[in-house]
Amino acid sequence: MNGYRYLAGIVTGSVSLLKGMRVTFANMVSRPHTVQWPRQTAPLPARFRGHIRMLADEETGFPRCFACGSCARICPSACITVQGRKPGDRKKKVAVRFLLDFTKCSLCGLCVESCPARALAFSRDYALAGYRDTEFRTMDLLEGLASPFQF
Amino acid sequence: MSISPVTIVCYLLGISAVVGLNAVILVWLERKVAGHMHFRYGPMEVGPHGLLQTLADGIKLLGKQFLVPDAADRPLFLLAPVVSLVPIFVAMVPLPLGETLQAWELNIGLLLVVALGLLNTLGILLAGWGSNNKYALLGGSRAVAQILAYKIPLLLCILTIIMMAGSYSLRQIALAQKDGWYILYQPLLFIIYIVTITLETNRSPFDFSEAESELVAGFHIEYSAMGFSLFFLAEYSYMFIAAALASILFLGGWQGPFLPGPVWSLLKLYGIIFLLMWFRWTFPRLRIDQMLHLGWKILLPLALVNFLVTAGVLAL
Amino acid sequence: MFASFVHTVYTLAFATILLLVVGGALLAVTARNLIHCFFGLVGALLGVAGLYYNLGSPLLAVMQVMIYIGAVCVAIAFGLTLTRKQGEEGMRPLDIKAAIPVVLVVAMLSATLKSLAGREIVASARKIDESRIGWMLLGDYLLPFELISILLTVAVIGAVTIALINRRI
Amino acid sequence: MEFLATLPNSLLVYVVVAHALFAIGLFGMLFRRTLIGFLISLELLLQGVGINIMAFGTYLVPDPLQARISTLFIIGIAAAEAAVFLGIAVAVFRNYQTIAVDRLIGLKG
Repeated sequence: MNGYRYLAGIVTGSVSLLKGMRVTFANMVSRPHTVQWPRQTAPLPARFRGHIRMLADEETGFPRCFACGSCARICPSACITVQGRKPGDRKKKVAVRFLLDFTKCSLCGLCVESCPARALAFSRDYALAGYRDTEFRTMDLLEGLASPFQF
Repeated sequence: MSISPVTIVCYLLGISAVVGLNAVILVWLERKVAGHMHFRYGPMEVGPHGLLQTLADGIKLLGKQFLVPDAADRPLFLLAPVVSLVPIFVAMVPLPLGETLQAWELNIGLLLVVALGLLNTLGILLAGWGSNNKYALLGGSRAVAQILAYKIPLLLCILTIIMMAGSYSLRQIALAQKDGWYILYQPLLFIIYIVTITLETNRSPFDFSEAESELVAGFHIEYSAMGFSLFFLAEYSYMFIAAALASILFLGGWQGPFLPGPVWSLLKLYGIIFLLMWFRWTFPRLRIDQMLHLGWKILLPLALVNFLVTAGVLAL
Repeated sequence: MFASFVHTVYTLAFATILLLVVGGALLAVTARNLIHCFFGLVGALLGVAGLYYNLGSPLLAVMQVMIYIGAVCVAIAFGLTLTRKQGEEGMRPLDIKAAIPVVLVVAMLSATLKSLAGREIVASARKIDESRIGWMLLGDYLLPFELISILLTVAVIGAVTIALINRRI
Repeated sequence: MEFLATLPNSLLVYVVVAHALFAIGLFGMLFRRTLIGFLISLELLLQGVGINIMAFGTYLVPDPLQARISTLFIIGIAAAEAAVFLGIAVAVFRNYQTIAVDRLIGLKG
């Protein structure tokens, strides 16, 4: 009886090993799931959250932000700094500085939701790289946008 | 002393080329097989499909610094990679890879290869003790416990084949399989042999002396740069020798239809190496007591029974 | 030209083997650390295999490597790992007993050389057909051969039994 | 150099080396402290015997195969002896927690 168990153990063990080998062989001949970045890129999910970015007004091209500061107030990590100024000919303030400390940001999205002007959105920028941390400690979100203040 | 100097130099160069090229190809193949079994590609960047990746890595390793730990036993530490590499060059000598492709036809070639295969453990032991590191020492001790468990079944396998072929010469053994490969007569023995060479070459699921997840890197934990690459070279060369032996003992060596001999040799050999890689990326590592159980209580009785039955059949 | 070069290499190789044997043996006996002793022994055994080969017996050389280095040395290494303890290595202080092996061996050597002086050397080291060894083992030497196998079996069983005495686990 | 060239094929060299090994082995048996040290010395001693037999058998006897068989037997017996010796060493270590010969004084009156 013991001998039978011994032999049966060997046989069932071998069979289970063969099953495992079949699985890995099937894996090997099937298509790899990897995407060869940067030559290929995987499609980003529709609601991907990169760092926040400033939206521009369609008409003027100026930033939509009027520096109310609600984003800076609601931010749990206190990583947003906003300064605004009133241009002479308009009633609303316009942001002149909008700095994001991305080293602290946890991408919670409260700023995006709280913005009354709907000026903030998530970017789709995922391949961030830099040489030093200061590049991400003070990210200037107004960069590249037109400004009403010409210096 | 009648061998001409040109022949000696040619064979030395040839064996060195086989050792080096084989390691380059096997490292690449291993990474490719591993990758594809994980739904990955493996190396793709250097050369077509990453073929030159190993060369790039080798050059990188050459440029690195070879560190000897302060507490290490310096002579043993330095000797270990050499001890594990040198026997390979001797063990390659009697291996026939083709009808005429053989450095030296030796009538005890099989014994020589098996005896030198044992020196591998000695290199591991030296490295383990020389490093003065507890993980390395554990790796070395495990290698010793391991060799005791697998050597007897391995020798029994070889003995059975010797009995069937009636010769210790690798060439004669291959030639004896002209009409039928021994794997057809001895399928069980082939399985036992494959398991024991997996044990002998220290490969997963039996890589106890290396065991990344338990011993970090086991016996070669303290080795950097060239020392590390020599161990790598030795490991893959031992795989080559073990697989070559398997192809000669069970698959008729270089014999096969249509293709020339060396091609058949390499096909069979790399087929067996692929099998070993397949094992490595499929099976989890055993516990050491499970390995001892496998060696002493399963492989040994099976090999013994097989040996006795074969002897009985041959005597009839 | 080439022949003399080969001969020089051969002679140097032989001298290296002799050095390996004697140096390894000295290391094996005098080293403080048992591990060094062990590797000295391995070196000496490898050298002895070389000597056997040089005496025209590749079979014995290979058997020497296989049995001594593959089995005996591995067993010793196993024993070392099982019984390792610091501070018990090295040698005892030398005393008058050190003269015993010297005197004994000098006496033996002189006796041997004296008796050798009269004899003529009938043959030199040469390659001979060793395949007859197998037939001899199963013919004239069958009894010692079988006795050895019985001895080995008994020794292995005995070793296991002794090692299991008072096992605590 | 002339002397060196004749080395590999002279009986004398083998005899001297064999005796040297025997002496070294005996010396080790007398002065090593531990059982494993004993075993190592014992192996060296047996090697001396083996070389001697092989050398005499090769140079002085018409049929050298007998010497080879004797040496094979020595190798086999050495393997058996090593197994027993290690068994004893392990058992001793288990009971005394040491393999130093000086402390194995359980049989002392």
